[in-house]
Amino acid sequence: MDILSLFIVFPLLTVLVLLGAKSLKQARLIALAGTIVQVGMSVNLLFAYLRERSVNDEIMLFTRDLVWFKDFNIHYSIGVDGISVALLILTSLVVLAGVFISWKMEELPREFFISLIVLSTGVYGFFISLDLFLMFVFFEIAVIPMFLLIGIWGSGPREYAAMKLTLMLMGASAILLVGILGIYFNSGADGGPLTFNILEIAKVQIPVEAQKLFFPLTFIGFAVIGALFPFHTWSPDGHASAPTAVSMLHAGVLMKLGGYGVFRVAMYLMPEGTLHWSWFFIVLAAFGVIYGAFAAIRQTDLKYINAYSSVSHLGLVLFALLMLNKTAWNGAIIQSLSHGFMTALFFALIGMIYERTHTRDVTRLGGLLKVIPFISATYVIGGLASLGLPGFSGFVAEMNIFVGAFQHPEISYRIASIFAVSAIVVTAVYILRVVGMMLMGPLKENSLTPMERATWYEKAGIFLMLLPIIGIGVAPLWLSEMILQSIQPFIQGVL
Amino acid sequence: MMPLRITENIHNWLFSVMPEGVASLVEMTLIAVVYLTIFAVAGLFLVLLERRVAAWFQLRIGPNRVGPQGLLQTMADAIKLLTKELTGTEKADKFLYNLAPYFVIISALMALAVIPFSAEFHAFDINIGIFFLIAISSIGVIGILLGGWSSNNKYALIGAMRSGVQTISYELSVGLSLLTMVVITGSLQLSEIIEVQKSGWLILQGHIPAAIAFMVFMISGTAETNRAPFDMVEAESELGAGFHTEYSGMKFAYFFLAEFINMFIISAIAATVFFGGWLSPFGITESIPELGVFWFLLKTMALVFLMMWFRWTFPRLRVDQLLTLEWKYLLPINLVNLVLMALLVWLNLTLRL
Amino acid sequence: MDMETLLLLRQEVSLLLIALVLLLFEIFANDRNRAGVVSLAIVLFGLHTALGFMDMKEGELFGGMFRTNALIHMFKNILNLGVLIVLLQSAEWVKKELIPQNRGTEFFILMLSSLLGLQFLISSGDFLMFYLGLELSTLPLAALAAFEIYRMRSSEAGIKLILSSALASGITLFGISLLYASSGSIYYAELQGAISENPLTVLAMILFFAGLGFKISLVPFHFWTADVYEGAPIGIASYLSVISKGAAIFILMILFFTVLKPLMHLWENLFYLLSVLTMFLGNLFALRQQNMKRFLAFSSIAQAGFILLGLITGTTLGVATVIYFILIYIFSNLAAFGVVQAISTETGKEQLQDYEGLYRTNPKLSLVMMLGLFSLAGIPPVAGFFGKFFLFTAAASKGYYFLVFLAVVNVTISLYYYLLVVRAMFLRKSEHPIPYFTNTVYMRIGLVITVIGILALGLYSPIYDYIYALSSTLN
Amino acid sequence: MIEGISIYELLTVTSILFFIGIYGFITRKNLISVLISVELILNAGAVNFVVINKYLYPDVLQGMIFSIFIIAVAAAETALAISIIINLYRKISSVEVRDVETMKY
Amino acid sequence: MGSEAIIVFFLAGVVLVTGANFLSNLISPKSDSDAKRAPYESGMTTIGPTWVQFKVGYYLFAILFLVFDVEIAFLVPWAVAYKGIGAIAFVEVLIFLFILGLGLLYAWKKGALKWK
Repeated sequence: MDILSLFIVFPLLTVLVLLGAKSLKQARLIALAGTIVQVGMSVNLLFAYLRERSVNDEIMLFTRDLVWFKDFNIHYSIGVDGISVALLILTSLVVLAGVFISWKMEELPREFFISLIVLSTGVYGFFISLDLFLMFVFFEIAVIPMFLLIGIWGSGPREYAAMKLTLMLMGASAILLVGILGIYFNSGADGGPLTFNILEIAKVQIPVEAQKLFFPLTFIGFAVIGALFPFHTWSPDGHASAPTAVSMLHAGVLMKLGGYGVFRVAMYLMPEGTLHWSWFFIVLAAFGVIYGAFAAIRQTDLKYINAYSSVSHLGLVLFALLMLNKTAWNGAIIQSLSHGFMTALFFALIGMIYERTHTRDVTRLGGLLKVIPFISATYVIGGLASLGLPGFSGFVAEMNIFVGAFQHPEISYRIASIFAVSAIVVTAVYILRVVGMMLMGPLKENSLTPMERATWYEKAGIFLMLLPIIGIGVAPLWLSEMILQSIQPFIQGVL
Repeated sequence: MMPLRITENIHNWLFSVMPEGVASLVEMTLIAVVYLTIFAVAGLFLVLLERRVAAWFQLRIGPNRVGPQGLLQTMADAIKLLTKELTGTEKADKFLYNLAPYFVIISALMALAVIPFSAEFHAFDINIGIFFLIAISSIGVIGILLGGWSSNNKYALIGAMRSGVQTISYELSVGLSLLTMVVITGSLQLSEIIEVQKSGWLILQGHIPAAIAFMVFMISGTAETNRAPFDMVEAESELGAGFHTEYSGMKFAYFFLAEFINMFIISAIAATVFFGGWLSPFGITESIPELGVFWFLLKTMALVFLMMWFRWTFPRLRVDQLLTLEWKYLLPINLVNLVLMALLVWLNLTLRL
Repeated sequence: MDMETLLLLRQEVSLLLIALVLLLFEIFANDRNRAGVVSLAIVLFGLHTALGFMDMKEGELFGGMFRTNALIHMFKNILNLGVLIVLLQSAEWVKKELIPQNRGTEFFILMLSSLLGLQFLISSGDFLMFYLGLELSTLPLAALAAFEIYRMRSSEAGIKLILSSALASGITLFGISLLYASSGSIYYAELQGAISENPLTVLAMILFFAGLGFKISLVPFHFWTADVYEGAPIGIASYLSVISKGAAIFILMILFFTVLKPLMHLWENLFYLLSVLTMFLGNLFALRQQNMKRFLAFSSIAQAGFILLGLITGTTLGVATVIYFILIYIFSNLAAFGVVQAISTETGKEQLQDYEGLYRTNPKLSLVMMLGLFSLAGIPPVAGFFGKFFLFTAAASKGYYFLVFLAVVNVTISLYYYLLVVRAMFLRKSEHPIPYFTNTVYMRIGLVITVIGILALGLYSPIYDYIYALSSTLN
Repeated sequence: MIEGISIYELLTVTSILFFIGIYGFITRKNLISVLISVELILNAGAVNFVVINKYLYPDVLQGMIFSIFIIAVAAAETALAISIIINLYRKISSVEVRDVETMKY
Repeated sequence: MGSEAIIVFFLAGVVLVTGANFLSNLISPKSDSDAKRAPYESGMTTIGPTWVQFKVGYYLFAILFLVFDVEIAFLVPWAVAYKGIGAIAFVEVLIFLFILGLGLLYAWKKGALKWK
C-alpha cells in the first residue's frame, strides 16, 4: 500500500470498524482513533514529501497508476504536489477537530461518524487524484454525505437546506461532467488515445474552440462548491442548518474543493479558455467578495454571518486565481488554507456558544467574555485573523492576493482589485460588530444562566485550528516556498 | 360422359353467342340458379326424409297426404311458411335480427359449393377445400348467436349461447378428425383427396385410426348441426324453440333449411373424405363416370340416414355431459389418434389396394 | 434435430422444460404439497441461471430465424439473473397471496413464458421470430398484471397493458409489413444489404419503432407505464421495468445498429428528440408521485430516456455502454422494487409517507433502498454512476454535448425525487413507522444479490471490459 | 392474385383498415370496441403480408407464414383481453373506458 | 371455376334470403299488436332484462376453443406437408401436441372443463 492510497483505504477501514460500534462511547473512540491516525498520516506525508521533493522534481510525487476501465482509458491515478499536501493536512486536522467537537453526539452517533469519515474520504481522494474521472467520483462522494449529515443531525429548516445544498452541488457536478467529457474528447493529441489524466492532458493542446466552450462549464461546475456568486445560495442555508462539526468540515474543507478544482482542472488544462473568460468570472468573483461582506453585516445569526464571510473569502480565492500570476496564486492557496482553519474555528466556537446559550442571535447575546472567557478569547483571535491582522494567516493570504492582483497589467483588472480590497474594510466592520455585541458589554438574558467552561475536548478542537492559523501567520515563507514550487509548472502552462 | 359434357357444351355455346363478359355473367347466374335449386330441393327432400324416417322408426306412416306418398308435403310447408306473417319482438335489435338468416344461409350455400358431387360437377374446387369447409362452417354459428341475441328473448339467448358453446367445442373434433385424414392424403383439395382414394377408400387405407376418426367425425358432425341427441340448443321442453323462438314464417324457415343442408354437408364431407366420394366401390363402375353423382348421393344419403338413426336411438344429452364428451373424450382421443395416424404414415403402414 | 441444434437452443429449451415441469407439478399436486412450488420453481430456475453461464457456440437455426452468439448469450444470462432476483423477491408474496388461492404455479409459468418470449426476441434472426417473441413476452405479462383478480386496479392494469401493447404491436406489425414490401425479406441477414432510403422504408421504420418504444415506455408510448406499475403486483412491475425493458432495448439496438443502419441519419434525430422528451417527462411526473410504484414507474421512464443517449451513437461504444447500463439498472431498480415488495407484502403500505422513519425501524431495508436509489440517481461509488457516466461518454463521443447537458440537468432533477425517498426514510420520524420485521430467506437472497451487484459492478471493471469485448462483435 | 386489382388498391384498403383501427382505438369508449379496433390493426398487418407476398415476392412464402402466426397471436391476445374484461365486468359491471380510469397521473 | 365462384355463391345466398323475404312480405298478412311483439316466455310476461349476465363457463370454453382452434390452424400446413418430411415432422408434432396436451390436462385439473 503506497502512502497515498492509504488516505482512501484507511478511512474506509475506520468506517467498517465503526459499523460494529454499539454506543456513542465506542463510536467516538473509534472515530477519534481513526482521525488521529489520519492526522499522523498527513503529517508523515508532509515530511515524506519534503524529503522527496529535494531529490525529485517531477510535477507530482508519489504517483501511482493502475488501469481501471481500459476502454475509456480511466486510471486509478494518484499523486500529490505541495498544494495537495497542504490541503490534505488541513482536511485531516479539521476532521479531527470535528470529531472532538461532536463528542456529545447523542442521536445515531455511529451513523454520524460514518458519514463524517466518508465525507473526509471523498475530500482526500479528490485532492490526491490525477485522473479526472477519479476526481469526479470523489467529488460526488464528498458531497452526498452532506445530505444525511445536515438532514438528520441539522437544526432549523434542515430538510430544505440539505435538499438545496445537495441539489445545487450535484447540479454543479452535472455541469462539470459535461465539461470533463468535453476535455476528455479533446485530449487525444492528433488522434491519439483519449485520456482522463490531468498531467497528460496538460501536455496536449486542447483546441481553442473547445476550450472556450468547455472552460465555463468546468469552471462553474467547480466554482459552485467554491461559493461563486450567484451560485452561493446553498452555502449560507447549508451552514446555518448543519450541525457544528459538519459546518466546520463543510466550510473548512469541502468548499476548498472548488478552488482546487478550478485551479487544477479548468485553468491548468484550458489556459486559452481561461484567458478568454477570465474577465467575466473576475467580475462575478469580485462581486461575490463584496456581496458576501455586505451580506454578513446585515445578518444577526452567527452562522449566517460566518457563512457569508466564507462566501466573501472564497470569492477572494477565485478572484486571486483568475489574476493569473504567481503571487496571487500563492495568496489564493494560502487563503484557502487560512480560511479553512479560521472558518472551522469560528463554526466550532459558534457551536459551543449555541450549546451554552441556545441562541445564535447576536442581538440576544452580550458579555460572554465574562462567563466563558476561553471561548470568547479564541473567538476574538479568530476574528482578528479573519480581518487580516498581521501575524495571523489571513494577513499573509490577503497581502499576497492584493499584491498579485495589482501586478496585473490591465487597468480593468486593477479596478476590480480595488473593489475587492474594499471588502476588507467591510470585513473588519462585521467582525468587530459581532465581537462588540456578543462578547463585550453587559450580560443579556440568554447569557445569564450559569455556563460550563470549555471542556478538554473542546479545547483540543480549538487548539487544533488555532495553531496553524498562528503558524502560517508567523512563518509563512516555509509554506509559500512549498506552494510556489508547486505552482511553477502551472505558471508555465498557463502564462 | 354425356351429362357432364352438358356444362362444357353450355359453356362453349354461351361464349360463342355473347361477348365474353356477358357470357361469364350468364354462366355464373346459371350456376347459382342450379345450386340454389339443389339447395332448395335437398332441403325440402331432407325434411321429408326426416319425417318419413322418424315415422318409420316409430312405426307410423308419416306424411302421406300431399302428393304421391306425401312427396309434396314439405313443398306445401314451404308455401305455408312463405305466407305466414313475419313478427318481431319489441326492443329487438332489428338490424342483427334480420342479418342472422343471411349468415346461416350463406355459410351453408358456400359450403355446398366446394362439395364434389362428381368429378366434373364440382363448382369450386379450391386447393384448400377442407380448410375452407372448416372455416365456412364456423360462420354459421355467428348467425345463430346473432339471431338468439338480437331476439330479446331469454330462451333465444340461452339457446344461442348453448349453441355457441356446443358448436365451437365440436368444431375442434370436426377439424381434427378431418386433419387426421389429411395426413394420409397430403392435400386439402377435395378432388385430390378423392384421387388418392382410387387405391382404396381412406377409411380402409387408414384402417384403425381412420375408423376412429370417422366415428369422431360423425359424432361431432351431428353435434355441430345441433341435431339430436345434441339438440339442447332447441330443446323444446326447456327453451321453446331455442335460438329461433322469435323468428316466424320465412325467417324461421331459413334456420330450419340451413340445419338440414348442414346435415347434408356433414354427410357429404364424410362420404367424400372417408368413403371415396363419387368413386364407386372397388371401382366397379369406373368405366361409367356418369354414375359418380349416384354413388356420391348414395353414400351421402346413407350417412344422412345414420344421423337420423342417431336421433331416435340416443336420449338428449345434458349440457355438462355434452361438454364432457367433447373435451374429456373426443378431443384427447382425437389428439392421440392424430399422432397414431402420423405414426402410421411415417412407418408406411397404410393399406393400399 | 440433432444435439448441436439443441445446444444452441439450450437456454430456451431449459426454460420451456422448467415451465412444463411446473405444469406437471401443478397437475399432480394436492393441497398439502402445493406450497412446494415456490421452492421448486426457484431452485430449478436458479439451476437454469447457473447453467446459462456455460459457454455457447455461435450459430443459426431454422434457416436463420433464430441465431445466437456470445453477446446474445450473455444478455440472456443477464435476463436470467434479473428474473431470478424477481422470483426470489416475489416468493413471499406468492406464498402469502397466491398459494391459498391455488394460483401459485401459474405465476411462475407465466413469468417463465414471458422470459422465454424475451429470449426468443433477442435471439431472433427474422421479423417473424421477433414478432412472436415480442408477443410471447407481453401476453403473459398482461395476465400477470391482472393477477390479483380481487383488486380492481390489477384488472385495470391488465386491460391497459394488453390493449396498449396490442396497439403497439399492431403498429409494429404494419411497419414490418412495409419493410417487407420495400425489401422483400423478413430475415435480418437479407435485409441488411437491401435497405435503402425511400419514403416507404422511413415510414416502415417509424411504425416499427412504435412497438419497441412501447415496451421501453418511451414518451409517446408511455401512457400505460405508471398505471400498470401501480395496479400490477409489484413483482410484475419490477419485471416490466427492468427485464422486458432491457430486452426490448437490446433488440432495438441490434436492429437499428445493423439492419436499419443505412437510415441512421434519420433515427439519430428521432432518438434525440425522444430521449429529451422521455427524460423530461418521466422526471417531471416523477416529482409529484406519492405512490412508490408510480414513482418508480416514472423514474423508469426517465431512465429509458437516458438509455437512448447510448443508442443514439450507433457504435460499439454505444452498445457496450447500453448493455452495461441495463445490467446495472436491473440491479438498482430491483433493489428499490425489492424493498417496496418486502414492505408491501408485510404491511400492505405503498405510499411515500409510509416510509417515514423507516431507517429507525428497519435500517437494513432502508440502506438497500438508499443504495438502489443512489444507483438509479447515478451517485458514486455505486454502480449507477458508472453506467450513466459511460452512457454520457458514449453520447459525447458523437459530439452530442448539448444532449448530455440536458441529460445531466435531468440527473439533477431525478436526484431530487430520489432524495425525497431518502429523506422520508432517514430524515423524518414518524408517529406510526413501519414496524420492524424480518424478511424471508428468499427475499434476503434477492436483496443481497442486488446489493452485491450495485456495489461491485461499477468498481470492478473487468465486467465492463468483458461486455465491451463482446459488443465489438455486433458491428 | 386477383385480376384487375393491383397491389395499390389492396394496400390502400389495408391502410384504411389500419387507420380506422387507430382512430377507433383512440375514440371508442367501450373496451370491447377498443379491442375490435386493435384487431382491425392486426388484420390490416396480416392482409398486408399476404398481399405483398402474393404480388411482389411470390417465390418465397415468408409473408403467408407470417400471417398465420399473426392470426394465432391475435387470437391469444383477444382471448386474454376478453378474460380480463370479463373479470372487470364482474367487478364493476361495466366495460366502459371511463370506468376503468381510476388511476391517473 | 375460379375464385369468383365464392362471390357468386355469396351473392346467391344474399339473393335467396332477400328475395324470399321480399316475397314473404308481399304475400303474408300484416297485423300488429302489443301482444304479438311481446317476447315469448312460456306464456308469462317477461321478467327483468333479457340480456342477462351469463355464467363465465361459456367464455371459458370459448377461450379454450380459441387455443385449440389456432392449434388446428397450425396443424393444417403440417398435415399437408407431413408426407414429404417424415421423421422430424413427426417429432415436432409430438412436441407440439405434448405441450397442448399438457395444457388440456391443466385445464382439466383446474376444473375448466367442468360445467358448473
